[in-house]
Amino acid sequence: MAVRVQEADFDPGAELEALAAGNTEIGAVVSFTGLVRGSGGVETMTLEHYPGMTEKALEAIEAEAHERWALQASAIIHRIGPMIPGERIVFVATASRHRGVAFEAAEFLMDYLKTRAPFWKKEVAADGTAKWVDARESDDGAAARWAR
Amino acid sequence: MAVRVQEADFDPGAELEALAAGNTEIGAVVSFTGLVRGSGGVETMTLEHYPGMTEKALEAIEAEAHERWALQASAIIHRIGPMIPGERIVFVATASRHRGVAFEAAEFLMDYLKTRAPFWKKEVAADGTAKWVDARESDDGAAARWAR
Amino acid sequence: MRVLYFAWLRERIGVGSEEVSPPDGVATVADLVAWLKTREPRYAAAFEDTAAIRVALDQEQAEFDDPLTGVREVALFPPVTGG
Amino acid sequence: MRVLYFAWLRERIGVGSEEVSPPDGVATVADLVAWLKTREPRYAAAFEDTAAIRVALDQEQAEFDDPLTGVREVALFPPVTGG
Repeated sequence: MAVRVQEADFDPGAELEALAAGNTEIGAVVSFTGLVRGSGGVETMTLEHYPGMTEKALEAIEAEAHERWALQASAIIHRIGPMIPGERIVFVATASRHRGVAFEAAEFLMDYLKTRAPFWKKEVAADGTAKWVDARESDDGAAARWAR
Repeated sequence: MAVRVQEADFDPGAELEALAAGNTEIGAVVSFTGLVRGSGGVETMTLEHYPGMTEKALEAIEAEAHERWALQASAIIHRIGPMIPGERIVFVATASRHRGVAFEAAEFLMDYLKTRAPFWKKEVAADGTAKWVDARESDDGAAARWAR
Repeated sequence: MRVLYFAWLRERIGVGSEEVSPPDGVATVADLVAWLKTREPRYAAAFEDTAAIRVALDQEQAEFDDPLTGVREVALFPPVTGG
Repeated sequence: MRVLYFAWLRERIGVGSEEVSPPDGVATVADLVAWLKTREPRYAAAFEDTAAIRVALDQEQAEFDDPLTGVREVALFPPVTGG
């Protein structure tokens, strides 16, 4: 288990390599990488967060995934600060014996991260217009399917 | 769209990088990496395939995923020949605007690959015992959920 | 008690955090927000639609009717949009 | 007509591929397998449980009752286990 909140970019290949290293019980590794989209004329995207709570929230989400599924390993990385279209924002990865578990747990991590981790996106367009991104109802719906 | 069948290992990080390069419509990239598990005393795993049909089958599976989902890009890599526990066997990746589509399409690719692409696994244990891996009913079940 | 504001709530109120001493009778998050709204027009404007506001108490997700007893840090913010 | 065998079917039959000239009356995949079984004991043994055998005609997934008309390459193999 590992959670990181950082301004710097990260290397998905190195993260995937580290996740599975030395554990030959792992048969399946799933990763999700979120990128800044350039649609709507977005020039920069800034990620604000709640220092202190962010790490706790991500650790709680990760711990819940390990309670629900037989995971061999997992990782969550979320960047903060300014980014441009094409840049990586977020990365989650899960490792398990079989693929069904790895896929489900990775979706769960993203759905919960999207609705429970204190991050806020602000987009600035080429003309200087700034706009806080609205929460998507579809994200609430995606998170609700894991309720129990 | 890209399909490769090869003896050589591959670099998931480089594949992910190439998948999303230059397309800022992509907001979500999902990858699956399958590894050789060492459970049951497996010392080597050999992948046999049907040259000629393999590539066609993988291309058909990938084309069907693009028909069903709005994908910006995808990749399938499958290794053949002998491998040891911990080595990468297979890689699929999908890229789309939103994460739901990328996750679903990646699961679809794996479920169809597992049941429709002509590969066969043979395990050799430390004591020299060789055994062809049996098809798993759960793989048929996973593939069946995409029927339409 | 320290109160933190994030995203557009922080921008509208003009500060990211402040120490406040609410009067007796402010027992829940809802009470606190109602009291903040009485302080200055910018608070009233920022909290106009409380349905759009989420809260954390001592860095744990919470609800508007949760009590403030023993709480040292209250964070108020719009729905999260990371990932 | 070329017939290909894979995995344990290849091992049991002892060859990976061969040219065969089935007699008139061999119209479907099922007919072909039935005819192969009459050739030698190793074929009869390999095809003992045809429920465990899959087929591709000219490199496309097919069924046992599909006709062989115009087919140049028949592949017989156990259920696939890649991925």
